[in-house]
Amino acid sequence: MADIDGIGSTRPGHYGAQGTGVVLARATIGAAWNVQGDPRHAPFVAAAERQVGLAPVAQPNACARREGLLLLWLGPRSWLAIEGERTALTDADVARDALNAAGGALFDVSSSRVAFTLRGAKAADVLASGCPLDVDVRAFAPGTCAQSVFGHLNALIYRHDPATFTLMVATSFAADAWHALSVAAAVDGYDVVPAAPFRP
Amino acid sequence: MMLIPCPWCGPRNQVEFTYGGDATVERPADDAPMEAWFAYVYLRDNPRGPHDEWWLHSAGCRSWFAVRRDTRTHDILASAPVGEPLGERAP
Amino acid sequence: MQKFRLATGGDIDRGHPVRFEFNGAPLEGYRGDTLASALLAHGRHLVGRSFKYHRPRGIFSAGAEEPSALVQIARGARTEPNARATVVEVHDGLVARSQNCWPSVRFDLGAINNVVSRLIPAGFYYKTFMWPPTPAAWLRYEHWIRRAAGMGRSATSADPDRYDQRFAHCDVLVVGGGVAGLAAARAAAGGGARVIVCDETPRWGGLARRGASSVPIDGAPRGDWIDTCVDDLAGAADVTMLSRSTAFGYYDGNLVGAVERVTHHLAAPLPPFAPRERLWLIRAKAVVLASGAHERGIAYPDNDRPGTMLLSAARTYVERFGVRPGTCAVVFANHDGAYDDALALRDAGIEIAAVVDPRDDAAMAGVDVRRARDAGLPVHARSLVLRAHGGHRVHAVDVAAREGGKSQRIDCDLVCVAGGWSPAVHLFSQARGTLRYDEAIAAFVPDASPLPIVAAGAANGCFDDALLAADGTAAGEAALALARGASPSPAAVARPPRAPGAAPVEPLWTVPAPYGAKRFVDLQNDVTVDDVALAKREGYQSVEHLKRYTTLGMGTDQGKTSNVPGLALMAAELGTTIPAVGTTTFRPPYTPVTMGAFPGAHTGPHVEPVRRSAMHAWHASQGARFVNAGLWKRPHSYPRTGESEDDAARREAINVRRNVGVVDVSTLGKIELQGRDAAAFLNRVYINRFDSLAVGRCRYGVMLRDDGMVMDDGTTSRLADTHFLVTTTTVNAVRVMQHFEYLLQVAWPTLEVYATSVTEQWSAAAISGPRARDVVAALVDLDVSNAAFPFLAVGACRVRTADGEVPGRLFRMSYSGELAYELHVPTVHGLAAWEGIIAAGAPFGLMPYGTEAMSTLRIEKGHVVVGAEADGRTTADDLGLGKLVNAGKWCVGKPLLGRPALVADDRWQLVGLTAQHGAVMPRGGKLVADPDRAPPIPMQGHITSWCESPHVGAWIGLALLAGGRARHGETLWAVSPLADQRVRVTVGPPAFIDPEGTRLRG
Amino acid sequence: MRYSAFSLAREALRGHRDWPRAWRSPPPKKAYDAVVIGGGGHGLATAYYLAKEHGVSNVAVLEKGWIGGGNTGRNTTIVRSNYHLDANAHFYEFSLKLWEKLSQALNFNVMYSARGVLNLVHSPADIDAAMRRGNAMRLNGIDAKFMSREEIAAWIPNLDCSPHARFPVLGGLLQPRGGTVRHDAVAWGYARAADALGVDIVERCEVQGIRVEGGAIAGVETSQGFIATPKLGIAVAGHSSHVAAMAGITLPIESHVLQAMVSEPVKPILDTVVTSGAVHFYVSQSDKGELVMGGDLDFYNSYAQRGNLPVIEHVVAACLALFPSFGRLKLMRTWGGIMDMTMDGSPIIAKLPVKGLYMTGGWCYGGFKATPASGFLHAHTIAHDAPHPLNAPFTLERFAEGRMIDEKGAGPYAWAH
Ligand SMILES: Cc1cc2nc3c(=O)[nH]c(=O)nc-3n(C[C@H](O)[C@H](O)[C@H](O)COP(=O)(O)OP(=O)(O)OC[C@H]3O[C@@H](n4cnc5c(N)ncnc54)[C@H](O)[C@@H]3O)c2cc1C
Ligand SMILES: NC(=O)c1ccc[n+]([C@@H]2O[C@H](COP(=O)([O-])OP(=O)(O)OC[C@H]3O[C@@H](n4cnc5c(N)ncnc54)[C@H](O)[C@@H]3O)[C@@H](O)[C@H]2O)c1
Ligand SMILES: Cc1cc2nc3c(=O)[nH]c(=O)nc-3n(C[C@H](O)[C@H](O)[C@H](O)COP(=O)(O)O)c2cc1C
Ligand SMILES: [Zn+2]
Repeated sequence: MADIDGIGSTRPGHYGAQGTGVVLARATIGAAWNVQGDPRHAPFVAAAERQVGLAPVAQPNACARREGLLLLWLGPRSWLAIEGERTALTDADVARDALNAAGGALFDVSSSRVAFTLRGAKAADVLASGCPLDVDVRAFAPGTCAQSVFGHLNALIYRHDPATFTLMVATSFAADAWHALSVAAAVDGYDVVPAAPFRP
Repeated sequence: MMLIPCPWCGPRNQVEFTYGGDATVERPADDAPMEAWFAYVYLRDNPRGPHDEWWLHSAGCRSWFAVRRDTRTHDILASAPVGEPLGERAP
Repeated sequence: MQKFRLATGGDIDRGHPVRFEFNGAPLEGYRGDTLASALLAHGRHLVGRSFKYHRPRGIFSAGAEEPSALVQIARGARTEPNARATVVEVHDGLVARSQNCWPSVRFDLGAINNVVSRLIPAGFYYKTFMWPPTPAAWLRYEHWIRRAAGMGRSATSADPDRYDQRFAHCDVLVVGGGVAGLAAARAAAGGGARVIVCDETPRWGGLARRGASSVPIDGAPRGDWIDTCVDDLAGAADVTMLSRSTAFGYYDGNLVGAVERVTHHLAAPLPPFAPRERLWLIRAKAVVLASGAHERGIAYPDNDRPGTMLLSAARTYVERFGVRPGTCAVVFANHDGAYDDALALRDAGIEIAAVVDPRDDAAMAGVDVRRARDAGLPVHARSLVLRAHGGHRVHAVDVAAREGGKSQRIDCDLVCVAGGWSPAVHLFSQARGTLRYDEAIAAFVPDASPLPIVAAGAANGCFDDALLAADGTAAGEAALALARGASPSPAAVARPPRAPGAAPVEPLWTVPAPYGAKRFVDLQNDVTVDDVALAKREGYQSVEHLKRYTTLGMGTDQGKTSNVPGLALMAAELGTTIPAVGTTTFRPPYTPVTMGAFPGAHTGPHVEPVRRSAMHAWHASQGARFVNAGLWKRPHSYPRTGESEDDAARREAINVRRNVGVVDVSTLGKIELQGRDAAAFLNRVYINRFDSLAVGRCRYGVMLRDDGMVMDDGTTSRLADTHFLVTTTTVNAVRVMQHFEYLLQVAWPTLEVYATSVTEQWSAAAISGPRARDVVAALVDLDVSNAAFPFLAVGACRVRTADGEVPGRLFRMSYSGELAYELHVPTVHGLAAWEGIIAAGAPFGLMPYGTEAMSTLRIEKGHVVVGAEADGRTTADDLGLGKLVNAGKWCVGKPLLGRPALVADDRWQLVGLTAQHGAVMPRGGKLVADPDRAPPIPMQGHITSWCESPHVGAWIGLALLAGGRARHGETLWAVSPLADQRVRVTVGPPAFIDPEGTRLRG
Repeated sequence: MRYSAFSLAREALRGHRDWPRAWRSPPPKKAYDAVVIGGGGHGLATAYYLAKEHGVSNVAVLEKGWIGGGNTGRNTTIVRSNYHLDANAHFYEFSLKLWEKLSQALNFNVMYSARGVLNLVHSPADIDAAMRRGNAMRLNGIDAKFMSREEIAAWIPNLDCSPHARFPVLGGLLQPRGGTVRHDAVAWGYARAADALGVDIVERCEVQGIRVEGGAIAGVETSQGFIATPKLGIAVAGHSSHVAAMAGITLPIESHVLQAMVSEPVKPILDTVVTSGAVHFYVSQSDKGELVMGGDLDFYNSYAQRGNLPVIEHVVAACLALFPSFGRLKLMRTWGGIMDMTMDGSPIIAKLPVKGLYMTGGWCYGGFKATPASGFLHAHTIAHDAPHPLNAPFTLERFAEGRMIDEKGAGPYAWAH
């Protein structure tokens, strides 16, 4: 399959068909911590809340949010705290020690993922080009997250509102993910806008 | 494209999962005799019908969990987190 | 001149002529035409040649079931073989050609096969071509057989078009947009369901879309009902309508694959970013199968002459496309339903020369039969068509009474056959639905499925126009209930509703014929009634043997019009019933699907994703040659202008031993562990101990599979009391992580250990060489003197980069055998840190090196690699690492290590090899005692890794050799018959440099 | 009636009315000297060689469905002997030698097409492994040739040999004598030849139980009643575990589904068998013109004879990555077969721990090419109650002893082989 001229470029501008089905942008991540522990273990929950500023939610795929900071459910004993600008999440080693002491764990994974935001009427369609999740709002509510795949890549998806998603993939796949998003978006046309810090 | 019910994330497309094999073989104690380890590592009932097996939600919550699946039809009869019994009905 | 185009009628747009080309001739059709209808408008029936006998073939159907009219579409890279003329929509610039014929479709040399056809009945090739008795002889026969077979031609350059994919979800998926499907969709949508309805054609309404049938729906004329229904659905928020979309397969979990043809019908220039096709993966809670039915033929001699078509198809051409497929027709039909169609042809100005019906007058009781008789159609009851006349076009048929007697020749240029209908049950059957043979329509109909699928309309065996919409509605409601959780039960599947007194079809599959007359059952694969009889005679009687022996139903149409007649003929041969013979298996795809549609965008360079390290762009800018390592691209070497890759690698390796080099090791798997029991866990996973590892230190470790073989190796560092960093090999990173998770969650859930992969978090560079310390000292804020930061030390540090100071982790470990450090920084800073290393190293002669130099260095040092030395069949002891297996503790894999063959003396063990007399070590060489023996020559071992060692000044290698540890000093042959190389090699210990490790400790 | 061009011509004149049944369809007798379970290639070949080589012709082959309806009738027809490990190499080379003469031996054209099997290599490590294997083959007396990228590009013009490919073709290991054999013909040819030697082939006869008396085989319970026999051979491929369990034996085997697929037929476009380990793909073109393709397992235990879309997507993606010009061909049919995957990826052709009970099974992806040798050696083992040197390594006990024959080094994970 031949690549289409220009599609896949990260430079701001309009690409693909006429019209703008979706606006694509890279979202920069300031800090991201993987918090792990048993949510039924009160000292862990307390320590996590103290260190991260948000209490881990036990509900699968739920998120907790605070100004600029998002805590996403990753698994029954695992969460991801993420912020676009490094403000709340400061000293990972101190937080780690505190959590280890409380029977939990904390890993600095600030560089592990790259994030892309998809905004617009066709955002759900672009996602559906590679993601088997039901992205209907009735099945995937704003303010929640899900892990799945996008094409061949494992993906973590956060839905901001009905027409806005952030897709996160492993850093080393950044170029591939961007390419896949661009190709899917080209059918209905898309704009690329400059990278901006992630905001939940 | 099986729809595999992760006990945590709910029913998800099979592409999100990694297969882990027979869940009925019990891991022997460290000091169990070599024969027990041999059976655990090599021998399989390999049933034609309901089969209890491990799956990892590798593109999801990274939980291992048990699934009871009919190997003749691929119908999934039940799933359960590690340590919990597999019920008779789909979750 | 479209001589056969009717002045009015049909769903074509006479205001929009389109120009296309067929066999080089420019022709005109109208928007809305298929290639078949446009050809028929010009009176062209001869379209192609058959598979085996190269007989002239025409247009048999008007839809997806077409067996005969296969053409080659377009030219060059966009050429597509085996397109069905009956579904190809004409557009300006369409180019089509007859296929499987040479030099032309009118005069085809391959038709010689027809002349010798008696010599080549079904399965003839199993009986001959065995002489002379050599494999080469068959290859020569095969060469010609292959050329005669095949059909169209593949393109020979890359498909330039793009394909998309889309996942979709709904409560009810309706397959088929005929009356039944539309009614079902409306019922389901009306109940609040999310509905997707797809139809493979461009128009909604299915067969009912044709003409103005007298039977109204819900009191409205059919066309109006369809239009209203389509408008309602299109306007509904939760309904998606996919036209030109074929549901091709039903998969587990109620996932239906469908393929949408997005641009096939469009003339160039195509919309610039539109995909050619889109693959829909539709997860439905319930499915309504309203896919209609396929009419079937009757096998009489020469029933394949162009001008022979299904009766319903002839009507479709008249009413849907405004084309008369002939001027004078003979209709050969065995059921009442045909008479309405015959009348419709007559109304379009086609003379009906005869309606030939095998039934007794008494059985022909339907109103339409009476209407036909009243209208003066010459109906021949109890009669058969005994054969057709004509070559490139039928011009007459012989008709005779059923009981025999003299036949009558009736001139005609069109023969319309109506042998009954077979419901399109394919997806129902794929959904594990059982089929039931319905005598009344002489066809298999859906019975029951354990899955939530409901058949409706003709697919359900409901052939009565008056009942279709109701059947569809009932199916839509049943599907909605299934989607809401009702469990599938046989009762949920509506029985084919049938008006009381509807006359049954009288099955008629063939007519008597003399030997040699060809009565085709499968038009595409040239399977005849005699072939079925031959299969029976020779014992290929199971329906599956019949299929495979004769190739019945194995063509591109998958036997849609021929399977039931074929198995009925076998039943007759065996004197048994049709259900006793049964059907063959309905497999996806329902109709052939463009291969390009399956991977969508994931092909070519994107067939698998690529992982790139943070330094990738830098490597590329420095002219690195990349190699695949798992999904990663790693620099193999950095050739300078005029330098070969091998030369570059040698230079890089030498520079490490002399000065200092840096290699990107970001791709190594990295797993962090925390928790109270992390050390205990590592003790159980690795053969060696980790509880004794001090904070700030690292240690090499080996882990085994449960069967005792080496699984992976790497280093583990203790970053804090309860915090470890484990590295794995690049290729095994994912596997090791899963292994850890399995052990932690399933095997030892009581251990308090948390693991996360940090492969992506940390970019890593290994700096090695005698001057490594100078470089590192210039970079980090640690005291890196030997005393302060000895071998195997680990420490957090700050790294000076152009971005400013960034956090890092420094490790003193060595793969090359030199003084070496590994520096890890967060991946956001990976590139900056790398550039910092390059800059800091410049005064010390630092060069980047790639995997090839890295390999040379580690071979010289005798370090094993998982995948080469540890090949999945080796134990730690085989690799000389047996001493690491800690006697005092248990670990994964240990219990089975004691098996007799794993402790035998003659196991292949790791050794070092040096080629004698400056010879080149053979790649993949085998170790033998005597290369001059006649094969089989016993092999004592093989070379696992090898290189030209700048340090040793000879070609060296690592090898696995039977009992090798006891054979140091021996001379053996290393041979590569593939490369015609044989070399004398000396066996020795695996380490060629600094076996005491003074360099790396220095 | 012997098959030949002459008999074909003679029958053409007679309206092909005199061809006899290729094999009879007798009701089963009450007892046989030996019974073989499974009317696939292996079972039929076992019976044929029992009669032909060992004079044991009072034999029945019991098939629950129709002969050749198992994996014999649903495989991608590749035959080769390009193995690395000695036991495999000797065994499969023996098989290939039998293939070379099989049409004549059976008087049934099985269409052994020695068109070559080419394993592509895509990385330096691939080259090393291919060279090691090829050298082992040559030393074992098996034909093998390493082809450069340029040679391959010239030979297979549709293959993308550009250095920029995602998996660039760096070369390939060719076994010229490898190729394809017409799958159905193998079952039918063996059946006809065995039948001619007196073997009873009983279709629609499912073995439902194995009667063991005093530690020895007494016979089998079938859907057509009890059949007595002192010697019982199991050749049921994907159903090995199920049948062995009837005699109380648990095997180191799991059943998995492997899919295969064909494109629509086209004129000759690919003249050899091309495989790629890195992209998990293999393809050849049948004499009828379809591209016959396959890839990986579906990776979960299954007896369903059908798989799922992801594997099909993957196989087709791999095909198009290697052959970009095939993109507009259409996929015509897909299906699946049940693979008996052993824990080391190699077969078991051996005596089982019940007197008079034998098996040939554990074929994984690759048992079609083994058919003649498997039948030959299984028959030998049954007739002599002891293995032939060629199948002596393929025991059931090898796992307990640590003598795995793990060609891929993938370890005791059935689906990994
Ligand atoms: C998709 C696919 C592709 C493959 N490609 C290749 C390839 O390219 N090259 C290659 O060498 N190999 C290939 N194989 C493997 C190969 O097909 C098989 O290993 C081989 O055909 C096995 O032959 P068999 O006679 O042992 O088994 P089968 O042909 O499966 O015969 C076993 C028979 O036993 C019968 N049976 C089972 N249980 C009972 C019972 N209780 N009673 C009576 N009968 C019973 C079954 O009905 C069946 O007919 C492939 C397999 C598949 C599925
Ligand atoms: N006269 C007779 O005896 C007789 C017999 C059978 C049918 N019929 C006629 O057939 C019609 C039956 O109506 P219906 O609604 O059941 O069927 P239909 O044939 O009108 O509609 C079925 C639709 O499904 C589509 N389709 C089929 N398979 C598909 C797939 N896999 N994916 C996507 N689309 C697919 C077809 O393109 C078609 O448009 C009536 O008009 C009836 O008169 C008549
Ligand atoms: C080598 C090979 C070639 C095949 N070619 C065709 C073919 O040309 N047409 C076809 O319909 N099926 C073809 N098949 C598939 C069979 O129709 C059938 O799907 C397969 O034997 C499995 O049987 P089942 O689908 O009845 O379960 C082929 C199968 C094999 C093994
Ligand atoms: Zn989950």
